[in-house]
Amino acid sequence: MISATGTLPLISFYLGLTLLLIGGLGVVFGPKTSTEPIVRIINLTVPSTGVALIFLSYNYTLAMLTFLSVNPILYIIMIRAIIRLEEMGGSIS
Amino acid sequence: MIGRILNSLAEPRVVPKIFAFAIAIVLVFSLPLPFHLNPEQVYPKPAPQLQMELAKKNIDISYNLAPYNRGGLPVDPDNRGIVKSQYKSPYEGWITAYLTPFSQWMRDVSYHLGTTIVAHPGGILDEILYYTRGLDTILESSILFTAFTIASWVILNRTRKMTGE
Amino acid sequence: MNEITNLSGPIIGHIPFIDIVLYISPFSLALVAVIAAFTAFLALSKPELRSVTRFGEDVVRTTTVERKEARFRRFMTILCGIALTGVVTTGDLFNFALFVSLTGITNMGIFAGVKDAHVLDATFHYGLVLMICSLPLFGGVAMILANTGTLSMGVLANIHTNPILNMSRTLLLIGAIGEGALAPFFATKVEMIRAKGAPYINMMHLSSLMVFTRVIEVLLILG
Amino acid sequence: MAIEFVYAAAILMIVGALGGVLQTRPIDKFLMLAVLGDGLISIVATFGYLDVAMASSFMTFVGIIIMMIGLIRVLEIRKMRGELG
Amino acid sequence: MDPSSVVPNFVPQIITNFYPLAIIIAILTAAIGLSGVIIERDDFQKILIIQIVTYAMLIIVAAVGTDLAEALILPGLVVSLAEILAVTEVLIFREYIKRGISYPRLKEYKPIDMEVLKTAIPMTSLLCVVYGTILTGFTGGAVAGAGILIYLFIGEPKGLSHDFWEEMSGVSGLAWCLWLLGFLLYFLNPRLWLVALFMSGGGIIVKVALKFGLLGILNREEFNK
Repeated sequence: MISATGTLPLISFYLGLTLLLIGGLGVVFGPKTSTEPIVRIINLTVPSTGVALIFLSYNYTLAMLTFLSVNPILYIIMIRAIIRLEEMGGSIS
Repeated sequence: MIGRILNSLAEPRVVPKIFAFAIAIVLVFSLPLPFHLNPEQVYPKPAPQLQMELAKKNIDISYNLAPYNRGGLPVDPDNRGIVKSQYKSPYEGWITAYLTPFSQWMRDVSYHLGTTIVAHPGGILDEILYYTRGLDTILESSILFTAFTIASWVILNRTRKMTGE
Repeated sequence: MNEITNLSGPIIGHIPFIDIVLYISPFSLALVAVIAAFTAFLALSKPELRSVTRFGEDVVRTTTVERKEARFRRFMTILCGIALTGVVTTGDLFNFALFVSLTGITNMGIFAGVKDAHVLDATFHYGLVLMICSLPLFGGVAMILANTGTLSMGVLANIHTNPILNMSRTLLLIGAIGEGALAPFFATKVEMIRAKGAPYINMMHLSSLMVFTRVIEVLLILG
Repeated sequence: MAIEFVYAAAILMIVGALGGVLQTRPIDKFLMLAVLGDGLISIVATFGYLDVAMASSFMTFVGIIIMMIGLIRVLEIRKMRGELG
Repeated sequence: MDPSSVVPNFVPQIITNFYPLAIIIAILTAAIGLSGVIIERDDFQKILIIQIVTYAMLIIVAAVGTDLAEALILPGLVVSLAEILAVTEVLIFREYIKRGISYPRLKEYKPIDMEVLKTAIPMTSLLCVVYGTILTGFTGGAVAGAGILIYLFIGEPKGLSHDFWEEMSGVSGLAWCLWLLGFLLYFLNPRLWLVALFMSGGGIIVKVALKFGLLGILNREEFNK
C-alpha cells in the first residue's frame, strides 16, 4: 500500500509538470509555429496532456474526463477559424 | 514624447499586451513568496490512490466507488455521507450516499468504474455542484449559453449573409 | 448554522443558497436600485438613429439599426443588468469572479454584431483581454482559498492579511479591471463607443462603474 | 510489476512530447502525438480507472482525426489558391 | 467501515507537499504564455497562445486538492470554452468586414476519402453518445456532444435537415428551463431531491449535447459545401 500510494501520484505529477513546461515552450517558441497556425494547435496537445496528468495525480478523474472531452470541441472551433481565415487569404496582422 | 506614448496607448491592439505585461510582472515578482497550503480546508478529500488500494485489498464492497467514496449507506437518510461544508444544512450528505439501481449494479461488478458511478446521478460532486454550491453551476451554464447565443447570432445573421449563402 | 453578521457595515438581510450567500447592505441596496433603474430605462428605450455627414458630400445620411440587431442587443443588455445585480450582492468569492466574467462576456455581446471594422477590432481585443484576465480572477480566488481555506466573505473578513493574500488581491484587482472594461487605459472602450445604436452601449459605462465599486469593496472586506 | 509499467509509460510520454514539439512536418507530429496519447491511456490504466481510460482513448482518437482533416483542408485551399493566382 | 479512513479532517500531507511546486510551475507557464502574447503579431495565434495561460489557471485551481477544487475546475473550463467560442466568431466577422466580400471564390471542395472515416467514425460517435448518456450532467453533455459533433463533422447524416436542428435548439432551450426548475425545486423543497436531481441532470445533458450538435451542423455546412 505504501509504495504504490506514494509513487504513482508522484510519477504522474512530476511528469505532468514537465509536459506542461515543455509544451508551453513548444507552443510559444517552437519551430515553425509563427507561420503555420495548425502546427501550434498540434503542439497544444502536449500541455493539455500534462494538465490531464496533473488532474489524474490529484485523483480528479471527473474533471479530467470533462477536460479531455472538451478538448476536441475546442479543436473544432479553432480549425474552423483557421479554414475560414485561409479562405480569405492567409495570416492576419 | 508623452503625446506619442499616449497615442500608442490609444490603439486597441496594445491593450492586451499591457494587461499581459502587468500580470506577468505581478506573477514573476511573487515567485519568491513562501507558498503553502492551509491544511484546514472545507470539503477535504483522502490522499490520492488510497481508496483504490483499499478497494483492491478489502472485501468491503463500498470501496468499489473509488476514488469517490465518501462514506454513508445508499438510500438511507439516517446514515449520511461525510461532507464538511461551510454552512451546515439539515439536508447535507443525502446525495453523496445515493446510488441508482444501475450504478449499484456497476458497483457490484467491478472496482474500476468509480468515475462513471459518480457522474451518474448522485455522488459528492453532484452534492457540491447541484446543492451546496448550486449557483456556480447556474452561472457557468449561463456563461456558456451567452457565448453560444453570441456566436450563433453572428454566424446566422452576419457571416452567412456576407458569404452569400 | 453560523451567519454573516458584520462585513464592514450593517447588513440588512441575507439570502442563503447553502454555501453561497447573497447579502444586502445599505450600500449594495443603493447600487441595486441604480442598476435596476438604468437597465429598465435602457430596455424600454428605442435605439437612436444617428445622422452622419461626410466631408465633400452634400448629403446627410441617417444610419439605421436593424430590428433583429436591436433585439439581440436589448437581450444582452438585460442579461448584463442581471449579472451586475449579482456582482453587487454576492457574498462568495468564486461566485463574484463568475459574475464578473458573465458581465464581461455580455459586454462583448452588445458589440459583437456591429458592422464596423474599428468597433469589431476593439471588441476583439477586449475579448482577448477577457481571456487573459480569467487567469488573475480565478487564480487569485484559488490562491485565497488555498491560503485561508474558505471562500465566504463573512469568514474572510476576520482573517489577518499576509503577503500572499496581498498578491492575490492585486491579481483580483487586475482581473476585475480587465473584465469590467475599466477606465484608465481602455482605449478599446473609446473605440467601442463609436458604435451606432446608442442607448445599449451605455450599459458598458454602468458595468465598469459597478464592477470597480464592488471590487474595491471586496478588497476592503478581505483586508 | 505494476511500477515498471508506469516507468515505461512515462518514457513513452516524454519521447512523444519531445518528438511532438520538435518535429516540423505535421504528419510526423501526428505520429508522435499518437505515442503521447498511448502513454496517457496506459498511465490511466495503471491508476486503475478503466472507464476514464476508455473515454480518453475515444477522445484522443477524435482529436487527432479532427486535426488531420483540418490539415488536409488547409493544404487543399493553399493548392487551389496557387492555381488561382 | 471506519469514517475517519474514508474522509480525513485535514488535507493529506502529500497534497500539501505538492502545492508549492505546482504553483511555481504554473506561474512559470503563465509567464511563458503571457510573454508569447506580448511577442506575437498575428491576431489569431494570440488566441492559441492564451490557451496556455488558461492551462496555468486550471493548475492553480487544481493545486488546492479538495473536492471543492474539483468542483471549481469545471466552471473555469467552461468559461474558457465560452470565451474562445465568442472571440473566434468576432475575429472571423471582423476579417470579413475588413477584406470585403470580394475575395476570390475557391472551387468546390472534394469530400475527403479516407477509409477510417467510413468505418470507425459511426461506431465511435455511437459509443460516445451512449457513454455520455450514462454519465449525465455536464460531463456527459460534453462527451455526448463530442460524439454528435464528430459524426456531423465527418460522417454523412441522412434525413437530418437544417430545420430539424433549429427545432432541436428550441428543445435545448426547454431543457434549460427544466434544469432551472429542478434547481429551484431542490432549494425550495429538499425532500424531493431525487426528482430534482434527475431533472437537472437530464436537462443539462440535453442542453449541452444539443448545443454542441448545433455547432457541428454549422461546421458541416461550411466544410463540405
